[in-house]
Amino acid sequence: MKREVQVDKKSYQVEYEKTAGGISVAVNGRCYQVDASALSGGFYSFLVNNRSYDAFVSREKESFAVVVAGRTMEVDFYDPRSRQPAEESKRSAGISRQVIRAPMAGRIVRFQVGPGELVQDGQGLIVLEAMKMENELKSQGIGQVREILVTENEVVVPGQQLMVIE
Amino acid sequence: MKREVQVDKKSYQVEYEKTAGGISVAVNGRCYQVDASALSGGFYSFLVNNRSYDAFVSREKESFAVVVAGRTMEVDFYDPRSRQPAEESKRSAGISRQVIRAPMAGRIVRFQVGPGELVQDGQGLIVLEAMKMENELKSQGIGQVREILVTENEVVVPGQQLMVIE
Amino acid sequence: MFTKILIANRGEIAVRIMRTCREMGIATVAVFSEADRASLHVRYADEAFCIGPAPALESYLDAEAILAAARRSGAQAIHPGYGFLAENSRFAERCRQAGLVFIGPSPEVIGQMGNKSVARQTMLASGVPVIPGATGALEDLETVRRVCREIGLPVMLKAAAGGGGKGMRIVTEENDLRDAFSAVRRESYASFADSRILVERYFPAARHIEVQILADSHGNVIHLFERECSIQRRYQKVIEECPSVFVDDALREKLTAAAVQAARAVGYSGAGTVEFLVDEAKNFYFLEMNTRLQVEHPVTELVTGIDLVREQLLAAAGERLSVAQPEISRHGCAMECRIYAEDTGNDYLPAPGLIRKAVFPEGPGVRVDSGVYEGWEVSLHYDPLIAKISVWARNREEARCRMLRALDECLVFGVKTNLELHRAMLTDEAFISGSIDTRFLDRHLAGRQPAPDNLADLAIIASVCSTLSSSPGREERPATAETGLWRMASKYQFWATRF
Amino acid sequence: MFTKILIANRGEIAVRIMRTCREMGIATVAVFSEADRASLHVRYADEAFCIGPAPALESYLDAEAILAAARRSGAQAIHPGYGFLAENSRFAERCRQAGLVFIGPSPEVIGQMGNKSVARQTMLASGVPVIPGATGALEDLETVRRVCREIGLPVMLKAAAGGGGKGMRIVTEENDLRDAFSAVRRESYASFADSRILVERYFPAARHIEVQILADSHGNVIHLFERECSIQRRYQKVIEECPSVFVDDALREKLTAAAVQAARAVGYSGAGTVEFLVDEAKNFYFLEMNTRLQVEHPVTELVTGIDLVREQLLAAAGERLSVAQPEISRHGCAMECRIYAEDTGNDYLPAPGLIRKAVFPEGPGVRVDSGVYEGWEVSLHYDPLIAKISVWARNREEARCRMLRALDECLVFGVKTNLELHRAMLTDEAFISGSIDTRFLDRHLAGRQPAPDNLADLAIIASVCSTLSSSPGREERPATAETGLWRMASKYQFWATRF
Repeated sequence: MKREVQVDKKSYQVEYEKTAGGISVAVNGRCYQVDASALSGGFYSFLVNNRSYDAFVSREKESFAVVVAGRTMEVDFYDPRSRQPAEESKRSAGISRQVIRAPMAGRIVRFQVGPGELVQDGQGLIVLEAMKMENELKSQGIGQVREILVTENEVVVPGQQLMVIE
Repeated sequence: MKREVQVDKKSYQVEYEKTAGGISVAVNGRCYQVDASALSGGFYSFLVNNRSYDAFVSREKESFAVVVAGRTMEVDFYDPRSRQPAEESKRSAGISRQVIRAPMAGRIVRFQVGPGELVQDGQGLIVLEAMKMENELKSQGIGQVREILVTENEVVVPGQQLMVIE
Repeated sequence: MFTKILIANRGEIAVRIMRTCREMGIATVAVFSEADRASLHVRYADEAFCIGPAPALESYLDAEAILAAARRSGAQAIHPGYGFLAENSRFAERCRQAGLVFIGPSPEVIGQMGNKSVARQTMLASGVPVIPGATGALEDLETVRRVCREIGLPVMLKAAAGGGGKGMRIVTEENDLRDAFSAVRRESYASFADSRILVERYFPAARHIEVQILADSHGNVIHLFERECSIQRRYQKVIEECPSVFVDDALREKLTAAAVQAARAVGYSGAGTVEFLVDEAKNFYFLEMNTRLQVEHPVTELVTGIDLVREQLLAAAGERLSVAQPEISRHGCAMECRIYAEDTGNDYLPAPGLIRKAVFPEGPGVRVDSGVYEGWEVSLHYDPLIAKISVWARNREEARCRMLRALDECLVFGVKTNLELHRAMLTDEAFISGSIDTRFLDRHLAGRQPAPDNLADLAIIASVCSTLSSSPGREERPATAETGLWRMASKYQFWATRF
Repeated sequence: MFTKILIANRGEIAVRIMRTCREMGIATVAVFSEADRASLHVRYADEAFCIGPAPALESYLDAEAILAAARRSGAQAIHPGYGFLAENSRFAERCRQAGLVFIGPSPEVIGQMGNKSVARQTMLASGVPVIPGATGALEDLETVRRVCREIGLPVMLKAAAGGGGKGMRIVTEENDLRDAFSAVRRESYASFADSRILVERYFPAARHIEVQILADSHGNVIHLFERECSIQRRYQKVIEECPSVFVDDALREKLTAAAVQAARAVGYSGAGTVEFLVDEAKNFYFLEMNTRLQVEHPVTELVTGIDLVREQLLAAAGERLSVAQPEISRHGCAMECRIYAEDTGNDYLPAPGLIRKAVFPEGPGVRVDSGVYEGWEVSLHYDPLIAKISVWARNREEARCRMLRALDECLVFGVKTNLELHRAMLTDEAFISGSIDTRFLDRHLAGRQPAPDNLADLAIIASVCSTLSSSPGREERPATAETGLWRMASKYQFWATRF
């Protein structure tokens, strides 16, 4: 099976098949003969050329979160014929639209920019209070404030859209 | 809901219903108002009159294995209208038939009694080798060896019937 | 000794206190907010009482609700843990009025030490050096501005009633003073219902070193050596160790003597910590006294063998400490890493969420104090501390290597954690050589690097295996339901092999 | 120091050895049988090689397969752990021939000490008291019978090449001699491929006390005090502690001196244990010397702070021990409980099976060495040790209470364990007072009592809750899929409360 796979947004060409001894996997031409053992609770034990690795895998459809050697990585499988990962296509089209989302639940203390204002990369946008601390949400690029979707003192949930910058 | 329940083979009359604050349970007339919280992985947290208990429950149909306060108990629910637990009915009928089963996998080293032989309570019947140790399986009562279901040197699986005594 | 006590706290510290109680045969009463019904401290306790809704002000900071639970349960004493009401003199006073023992120093001492400006004056009076700054708590911007000009920038603004890193701001330029002043007042009020402010000289490259003390009501005051707590983020400690590589015997002698003197001066009782800033020239300045158990107390327990909670209980019950100063020796080296649910790549923002997998280390020299379990949700309402991993070894380098080994055995999935950051810190040259100060984290650690190809390859291999071994949408299968898509674990063919 | 070693063992001891290797920067190579592909030691290792099918004779006892794995991996040394090939002088010799370092004493010393009759003679020659019995290994029943008449019943028959409690029988009546003789020969041959037998006087009420020693190739021989291991079942230890309540300073002096003398006499190198029987009058008799790491070594590590595996590696690499006798002190008290998968109600028969749930203790003074994980199957092929729970405290009573607390935090489900028995032992009056001997388990503990009503009621409540909260046939649900049949954990209504 041939797939294009992204690990933490970086693309890899992957080919794999089941074999008598386990699984054969090639990543960007690097070949691995894997003796894989599925343990319980999402854990896997791999032997690759007798090197032992332990992995924890959490799967949601074609997306995987994998913990190996203490590092958590996001792995995205997709079929190049059927779809493009959304973010990638936008990036390649040069569109830079930022949606500022709440990283955690909390209360909006105040805005540091207003509608229409130009913002710099790293500039503070919103102060969010959570866990008794004030936290500044910053711009990840240059743009203009298009929309403010919440109000001061509003209580927000994690992931809620707060502001759009284009 | 009214049920007859057995805990480690001892019978209890149980009545329970869901209430606004949790569950109401009566066991042999002892009433408990339970604030129950189902955690993940089979764990439960109970508050009974503010006393806190942690339990682990493993369920198979109407049978439960429950660990509370470090003690594992077998709990059997049954509907008195539909069926009697098999063992109970036999016990009450006075029938004493023993089926000696392998407590673990291993190899039959030798028999200490032969077919037709009378055996005493606690008498050694079979020597089973497992984990490099010889283990003597003993009779749990008086009887006569009716049947020997395995042979010397045979490798047996846990739970396998080895001998019948009546 | 008490036969039943209430623990007015939650999470790992509540469980840790209950562990000692259980070992001493003391029944434990937990209190919990509605958000904490399923929390570990409720499960661990002998009894548990709900004291209100999730916000701390309406539960863990609600003195009357806690006292009512204590009365209902018949508890004789209240252990406040750290945070919440631990350094609230009014609560200690209310316990006394209600006929309950507050496990800590007297309300008067808490008031004296808990209020930073009074503490400053007390220290000055007993000859302990203090940080240059305003002599009292300030309430208006103009006075703050004047003080800043006197002592010179940079300065630290902090809540007079504060502690635990909350309500603190560094000001390096006068233009930023107004905003910082407002923020500290707001945070201070939200956390402590007190908006007064202290202004002190800020030492950018100082070390944070503290001394653990214990005192009873029979006049015994002893110290249990120092803890080095310089590694901080957002003014909260993340790694602590004992002994400090920076403290030589001469400095240790001075620091511990100053701490004991400070405790004696106020008639201290129970466990307490005297915090010092130590500059590069080994000058030290009193920072504050925490009149409670510290988060990082395991470090001291590991090097001295003293159970600090046991000593707190003895002192609170009017008994004598179980040890005297000459019996206490420092044995080896201990280190603690605090594992937080936080986003280290985004200014250490707390990262609440469901803990879907949690594996903690075992083996020689490792101690784990966790307050979570698999399937439990880290709430946004409280401190996002998941667990404290502590190690003991004969010397610092062995402890460091042991901690790395222990961190390697850790796995927390479902929330972002600072585990990777801890690994990076412990392998940093400056950390290895002991050249750490309070800005270590800012200075020494670059952002998260992209996964190297060999790790990415393993992640891909793992995903491929997951694809082949399970149907989409399911991530965890009970062990018994595994099917043999390829060679499966523990499903070897017993009968195919010769016995 | 080595850069890579192979661990010729499995389970908890293999993982424990790898932990120290990881802390020392030494790469680890696991070997595993086909039954152990998914075992923890394979997961923990840096590399792993399959060495054969499940039966130990064809894998963990197959010296050539292990040496082949060592060659393929490039390991420079082999750590044998305990059991299997740990006391096999031929294997140590084969390692030497293959140019690999065997982490243990020389083949000659193993041969001398591992063979009980030679060990007896060696001890006699150096003036260490030995148990009355035959002077050499016996092979025929008639000689055994004659010796029995000489020394008087009861006697102990044991495998000359044995260890670890395997191949041992007590004979109290001459009629039983023939059966016991045959059984010991069979077990001995199966375990050690050697059917020779030792006959010794059996002391029914003796204590089993052993001394840990360490030696290097530079002539340093030191002891690390004693361990009391009197609590045994089927001749296998279940609880060990240090110090022994029975050993006073005078006896300790004699025991440790005898152990060091024994080690010096044979030119010992590495870690070893000299086992003694001590009778009620404090007479002591050499029992055997184990030329390897013991299961119960954590007890010694906890009271001395010495990592025994690290010292083994130093000695094997030709370096000096990292400590000298005067630097070693005994600090507090340690205790270990071995958690076995066994049926305590049925003569401690091993109880293999799938571990469906495993929760181990945490917190102050607790060390866990486990070799299992949830979803792993305890195999019938090997020792059914699940985990070792060890505690440290300042004195025995605090250690005992801490151990009880730790056991309370333990949960193992899926296989029968001796957890309940451990609780019963630790609360037994004779244990509390320290009046223990090798027959403690037989004398003091009645069978399992039926569940008291209050516990039965809780079990019923739990079952009712399970009935109400889930559909039949499912026992574990992922935390995210919980539904609100009644008040659910961590699903409180955040938005309904004031922030």
